[in-house]
Amino acid sequence: MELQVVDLGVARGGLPILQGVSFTLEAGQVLVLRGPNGIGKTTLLRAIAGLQPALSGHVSLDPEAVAYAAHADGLKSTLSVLENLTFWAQVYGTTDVAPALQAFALQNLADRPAQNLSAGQKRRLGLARLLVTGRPLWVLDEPTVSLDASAVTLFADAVRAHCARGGAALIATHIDLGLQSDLLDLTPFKATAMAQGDFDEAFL
Amino acid sequence: MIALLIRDLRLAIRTGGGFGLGLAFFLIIAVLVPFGVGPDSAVLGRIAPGILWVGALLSCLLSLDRIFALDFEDGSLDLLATAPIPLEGLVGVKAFSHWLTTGLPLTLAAPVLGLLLSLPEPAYLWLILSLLIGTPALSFIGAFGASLTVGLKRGGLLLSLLVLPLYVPTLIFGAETIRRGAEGLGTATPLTMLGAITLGTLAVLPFASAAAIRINLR
Amino acid sequence: MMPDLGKYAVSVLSAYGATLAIVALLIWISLRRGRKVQDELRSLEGRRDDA
Amino acid sequence: MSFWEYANPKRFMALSSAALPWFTALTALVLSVGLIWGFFFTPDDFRQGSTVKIIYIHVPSAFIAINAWLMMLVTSLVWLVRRHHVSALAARAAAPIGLAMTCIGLITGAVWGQPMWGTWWEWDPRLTSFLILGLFYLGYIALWEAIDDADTAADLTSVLCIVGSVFAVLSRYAILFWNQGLHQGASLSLDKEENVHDVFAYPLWTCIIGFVLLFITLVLLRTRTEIRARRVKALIARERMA
Repeated sequence: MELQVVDLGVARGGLPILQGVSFTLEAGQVLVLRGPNGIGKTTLLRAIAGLQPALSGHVSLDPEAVAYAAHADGLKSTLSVLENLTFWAQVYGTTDVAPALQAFALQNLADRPAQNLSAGQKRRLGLARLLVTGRPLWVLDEPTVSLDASAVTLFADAVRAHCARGGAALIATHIDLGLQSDLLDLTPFKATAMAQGDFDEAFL
Repeated sequence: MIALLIRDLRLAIRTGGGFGLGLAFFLIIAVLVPFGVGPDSAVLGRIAPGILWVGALLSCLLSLDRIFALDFEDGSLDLLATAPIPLEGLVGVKAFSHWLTTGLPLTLAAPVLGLLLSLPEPAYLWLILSLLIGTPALSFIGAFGASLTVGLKRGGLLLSLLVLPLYVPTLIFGAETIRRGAEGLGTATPLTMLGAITLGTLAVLPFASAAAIRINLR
Repeated sequence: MMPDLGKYAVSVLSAYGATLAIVALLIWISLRRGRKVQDELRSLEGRRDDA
Repeated sequence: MSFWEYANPKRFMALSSAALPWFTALTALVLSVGLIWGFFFTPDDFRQGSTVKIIYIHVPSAFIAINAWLMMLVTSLVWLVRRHHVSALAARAAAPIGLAMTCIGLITGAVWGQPMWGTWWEWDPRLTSFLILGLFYLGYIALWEAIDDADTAADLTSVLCIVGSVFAVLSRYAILFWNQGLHQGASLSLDKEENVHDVFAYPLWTCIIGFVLLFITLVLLRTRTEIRARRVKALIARERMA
């Protein structure tokens, strides 16, 4: 498992926002993306997860290796914690949800409908989904939003365990997770204006 | 994919919404029409095939925007798009579960409402048959419309406008089957056409819908 | 010069009238929007040149 | 030079700006000749009386209404395959013209039908098909208007256009099956026997050419507007980012 990003450029709303982004991520590594709001962290992560096409460059990665987690957790409010998690486990063809419940301290909430969870508990459930996917590369967009300090520790432990098993994680976050990680600041990759005379120059 | 189907059905049952609403709407139409047209059973019997098909179609329309919108709002659609289920399969499952929760109950309820509208006796078989064959097309066409409007805040009205002309052939052949059945004429042609449309939409539209969803997600 | 349209005069004339009205409306809308967008673009490009 | 060079917005703007005055003049000329010829200098039909003069607008507008959709289908495919923005914008520019022509076809048909068939509206296959075509245009235009992101809108309307075309053909057959109708057959065909008389045919052909020219002129004009609007949007977005 290796993620290789070469000279990647991405666009948001038809406008290029990042260009020339290159990095590699190998098994066992954590890479944290930094950069001011609006620089394009989310867009970059969506491009790597395969949700939107890249403007230029390429991402070499088996699409079957990515587990993506965004701002929204994709929880169904009328289903219980266990049902939500079991559904994702079935989608990814795994069966055992107990370790995931345990890792994020959700055992006692297992039968509670997701609509009765607090924001932090919902987030924990959303992150527990990563464990049942059984996929090696986690692509995470602001995973610690609305988590308290102890939950952040739980999350950091989960990432550490994941890397120890040969996984890797690409995380966009602003807080220090206390992880052994590489840092990539996206500010220098901000796209400059299009070159004049480009074919579709009139539109970009 | 079976897990997805089970989840969708479970959600439909727990939230109520889809199920009851469509059926209730169908009932309302069938009950209100006699008040508008008058109690003459000969007139009612003549227009019953059309009323039942239009009613089924409108009831179907009612719950279309829920097919993808809910999953889009809570982020499930993003996650499902990166899951190992092909998007085409996802659309198929979603449309199928929409049919199970609207088209199928409508088909089962239609004969009862046919009684209310004094539908002629020989037509009942064709009523059930045409709805059974035709309503899956309504769900799949509807899923296509829903996938086009999934990114829009207030897509409901636009969805109806987009789907309406697409429903015309199904409606024509469906109602025609019952009308011919009621008059004892041959129903083979409209029924075959209806089946052909359904099979065609089942085979092709999931691909168009998946393309539309991919465009909407990026 | 006006041809004798006989008893159908109203039909024929209203058909022509409606057509001319719709075409005129279409042309007017196209031209008006064209001009509006062009003005907008000019002011934007002008601002860019100043900067 | 490849044909696709015309899809470069800048080239398109330059070329269309040069061509537009010529097309405008030619349209005005051909259309006025055709309509004046048809309205003032053709005899009445022995059966339909003077209503036959409606043919000079009814048939050309119907012709454009159908072919505008075909043109949108082609340009949509070009956009999906080759991603030329001008192509998608041309489809967008053509839709309201198609809708207007559909309306003209329906109105003139109704006005014609009133004295001929004794009713304003008849659920005749052709009229019904046109009504459905009008709905397709409405949905297509509404989808363009509803979506903010220009590329997304272009993609989705293209998909709609393709699927809609298939269903439009289906509807046509369904409607034929549903009602055999009282509309007369095609007014012009290559088969001489069925043709309307030459006295009517020459001005009719002139009018059709005139309407085609009108369509081309309007599409050019509106595509130019759409390109400019697109550029305005891009510039505003770029300013906001900088």
